[in-house]
Amino acid sequence: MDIIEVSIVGVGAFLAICMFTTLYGKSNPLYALAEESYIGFGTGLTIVINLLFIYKTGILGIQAGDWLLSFGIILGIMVLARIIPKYSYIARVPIAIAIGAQFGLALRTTIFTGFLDQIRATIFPLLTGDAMTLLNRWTIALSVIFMLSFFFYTTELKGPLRWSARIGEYAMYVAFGGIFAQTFMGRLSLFVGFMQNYTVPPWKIPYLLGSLIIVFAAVIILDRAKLLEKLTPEE
Amino acid sequence: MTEQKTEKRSIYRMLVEYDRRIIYLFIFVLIIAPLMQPFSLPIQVSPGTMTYYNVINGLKKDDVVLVVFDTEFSGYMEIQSGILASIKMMFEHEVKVAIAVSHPEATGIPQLVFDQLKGVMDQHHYIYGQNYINLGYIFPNEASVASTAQDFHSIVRQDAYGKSIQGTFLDNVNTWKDWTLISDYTTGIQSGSLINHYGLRGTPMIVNCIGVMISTQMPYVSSGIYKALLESMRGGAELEYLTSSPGPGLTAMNSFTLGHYLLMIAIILGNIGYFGYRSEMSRKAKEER
Amino acid sequence: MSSFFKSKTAQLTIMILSFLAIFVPYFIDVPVMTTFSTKLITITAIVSAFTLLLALYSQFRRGYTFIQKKKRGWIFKAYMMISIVLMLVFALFGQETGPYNWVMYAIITPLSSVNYSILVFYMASTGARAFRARNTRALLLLITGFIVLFYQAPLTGAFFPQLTPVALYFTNTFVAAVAKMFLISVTVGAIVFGMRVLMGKETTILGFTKEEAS
Amino acid sequence: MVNPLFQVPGIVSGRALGLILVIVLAILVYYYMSSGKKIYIRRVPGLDAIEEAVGRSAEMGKPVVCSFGIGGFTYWTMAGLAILSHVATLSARTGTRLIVPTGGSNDSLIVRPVAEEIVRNAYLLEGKVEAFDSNDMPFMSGQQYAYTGGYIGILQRTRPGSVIMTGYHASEAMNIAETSNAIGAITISVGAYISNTACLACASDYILIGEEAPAAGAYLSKEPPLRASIRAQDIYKAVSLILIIGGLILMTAGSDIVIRLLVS
Repeated sequence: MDIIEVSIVGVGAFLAICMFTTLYGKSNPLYALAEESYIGFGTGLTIVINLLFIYKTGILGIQAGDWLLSFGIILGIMVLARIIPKYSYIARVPIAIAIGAQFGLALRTTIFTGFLDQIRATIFPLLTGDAMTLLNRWTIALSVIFMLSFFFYTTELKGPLRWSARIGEYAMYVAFGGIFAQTFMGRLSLFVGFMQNYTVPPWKIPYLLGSLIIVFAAVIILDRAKLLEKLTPEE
Repeated sequence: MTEQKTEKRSIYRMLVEYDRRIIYLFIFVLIIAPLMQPFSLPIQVSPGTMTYYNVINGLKKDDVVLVVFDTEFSGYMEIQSGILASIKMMFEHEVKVAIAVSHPEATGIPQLVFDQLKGVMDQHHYIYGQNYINLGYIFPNEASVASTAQDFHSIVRQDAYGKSIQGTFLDNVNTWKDWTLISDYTTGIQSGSLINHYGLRGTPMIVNCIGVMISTQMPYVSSGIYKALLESMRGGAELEYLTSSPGPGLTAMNSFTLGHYLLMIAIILGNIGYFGYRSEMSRKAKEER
Repeated sequence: MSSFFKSKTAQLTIMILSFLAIFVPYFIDVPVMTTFSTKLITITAIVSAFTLLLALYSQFRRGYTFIQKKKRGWIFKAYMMISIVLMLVFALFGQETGPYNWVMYAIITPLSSVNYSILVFYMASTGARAFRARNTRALLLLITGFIVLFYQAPLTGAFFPQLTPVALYFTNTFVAAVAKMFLISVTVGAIVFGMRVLMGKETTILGFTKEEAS
Repeated sequence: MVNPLFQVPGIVSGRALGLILVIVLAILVYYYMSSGKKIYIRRVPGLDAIEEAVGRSAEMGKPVVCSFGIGGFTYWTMAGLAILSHVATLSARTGTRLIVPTGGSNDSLIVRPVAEEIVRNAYLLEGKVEAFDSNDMPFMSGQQYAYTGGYIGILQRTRPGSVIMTGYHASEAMNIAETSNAIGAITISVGAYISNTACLACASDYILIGEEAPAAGAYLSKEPPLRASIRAQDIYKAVSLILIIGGLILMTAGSDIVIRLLVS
């Protein structure tokens, strides 16, 4: 390990634990330090990425003979007119183009992925297969049907529809329980993975534990001394 | 007698209205401790992992695979076991691998993977440009994914290190048809776009997603767009187990077990507290009446 | 000229044309249109990249206001603004190595990981609070949640494999069904919403005032 | 691979039915909007709660935090902007401070100026343009979790009375919802995908599920033609129901005709 690696681990662990102080439930200056570091350097990163994108895709593309891309640059510059209130209307054209294009991109596939494919995936033979397959298929088919009936907004839920909607709603909560558990597993993996980053190899452990103790001790002491509020930035 | 009653009541109430920081503290301790002092507990391989294993096992020499690190660095922490085990398998099958990333934080991941798999790569004579390539951050948005599916070289001209990709094995790749498989490691940044522009057109895809996405991604498995899905770190650990290459996944499994059991205990206590407190309140209301 | 830019009809027309340029070639096979749609997508991505400068302008203006008014903790805002500039300077020395790379690994990746992994704490406290059998819905939530949690702990599978089919039953059926239903519902909602936008009925989202819209 | 039931010349293979469905839906929407019919719509508690949430913040003298997500111009974001416009109007009317955190992804950069215009216009229409402060729409970088960190920081420092998350919020929605719950704010959120929905349903006071978000603009506008367009959604859900039930019966009887129709 060299000094750079140590500094990466040390600073990283310290700032990470500062960010964890949000769990303490009160705003504090150490959290603000981590927050502004991230926003600041994160914005820097966003700038670099976008400028590189403009350069690599736009400028290099135009140089390679793709002259249509120069419209991207022109429209991009037009967007900047928003900064001057008097001319801000100029920015509306590129924005309208972008809205139309992005919206078109989002909507053109959704009828397949979100509608036809989902219906297709719910159609299967209900009488062939082993017991487990049949149980699964019947459950899926009935759940989808009942759940869909819960989602009728312009029809009053009366009579049989009321019952099927009720069953659909219950089936939805059964599903939510399972999804919650799956999601919990995911979050747990993230946290474990993150901690592994600071426990393997073992030389990193002191930096993690040291930051943990120092940062939380500082927050608790500042809180007891009623200094937390005074040192936290205003919004 | 009265004293005992008061004490009992306060316990129920405490279980309902506790400071949430207590749970936070327990999680910290129960997860970090086993990582510092690893011990091994047994595990079981799930059917989904088996299918995933079989898909990669079915790859042949010189098949062309697009590996997408569709994740932030934090997501990588969760699925790195799956990434390492899968790519190791691909290298063992001598498949040509192009790595693309869809988040700036992921740009460093390919190098981390190459470093860790150096042994296998040397063993199977992997040469940069001929057998594998790191394309870098080529998928910043859906537009870029769409363009690569239609005309790959119109948008990707350089690799991650700024070198031209001409003369590499990617010369034979022009559209979505030219990939044998897309292997997506995802927190969901561009997975939807990859489905729209590759999967739906017919490029075979497999995915290793983070836990939170499993339920969102399952419909694509049942509709056949994904050939297989590897679930979160747990799936990664199972793949490590199947390929007999223990790594970060298997060591994390103890914290995993403890974390789950902790939440279950918290739920049980919460319910005991809830019902105890409720019956206490109704008893109290009766007495007052 | 300015009245053209300001008119709602002009903007709506531009938006619809741009929408159709992307939407139609996906269905109708005309190679020229497909090529153009790909280009248009790239062009909008470039435009989008430019809007960063607007955000940046607003960020600096906000920071400057804080400092000018000497609001409590203004020093944090000053630090934030300096770090933006620093990151840009670092990028000049190259991205694969040097200070830029250091910032990526010492600041950005750990902080990103924290905000992501901290969710386990929030999930646990939410779970402990919401999984109480208050009514039928909560009871159902509790039962499946509990079974799946128990199954997911790797140790359980080794000692109590009988639970696996039960947990998989829930995740392969109810969870799969709700995901399908959800997608169907969202899709029809989205397309109908899209139609309202294209017919010029959802004007607020284009940033028009009511007067301009009428 | 299943053979499609029919093909239309000139239309990309496998996309004809999709195109037909979109066109028919467009016609239905147009029909319902111009028919002048008054249509029954079930209450959506999540949308009705917005007024109460802003009102409560106003009474308590606390700000309202409302975000439009981190996505580009997708239907989520655009529906979120419609809700934002409503919230901004209510805030302007009640004199409540409105904070709109922005940023969170590269795609959302272009949404920001539009959102700013929407909020400003809402204040303008209420005759309170001087109360609009663009500094209350802080940009917190194009990084998702920097945005999250900043959002949480704002919540803990300003302790708002209500937090309304609209548009496409990914995992950060849980960070925000749980912090919001901890500080005692009314939390209204949108479940943009299913795992998000399940968790937010546990953590928030109100949640908009499925199509409730895209329908928000029409629902909140209280204009009968717009609301009538929601009828078209129900018709399509009925169509999907018929296709599923019919498909299941026919498939069980050994015919894959519905599947072939769906891939046409």
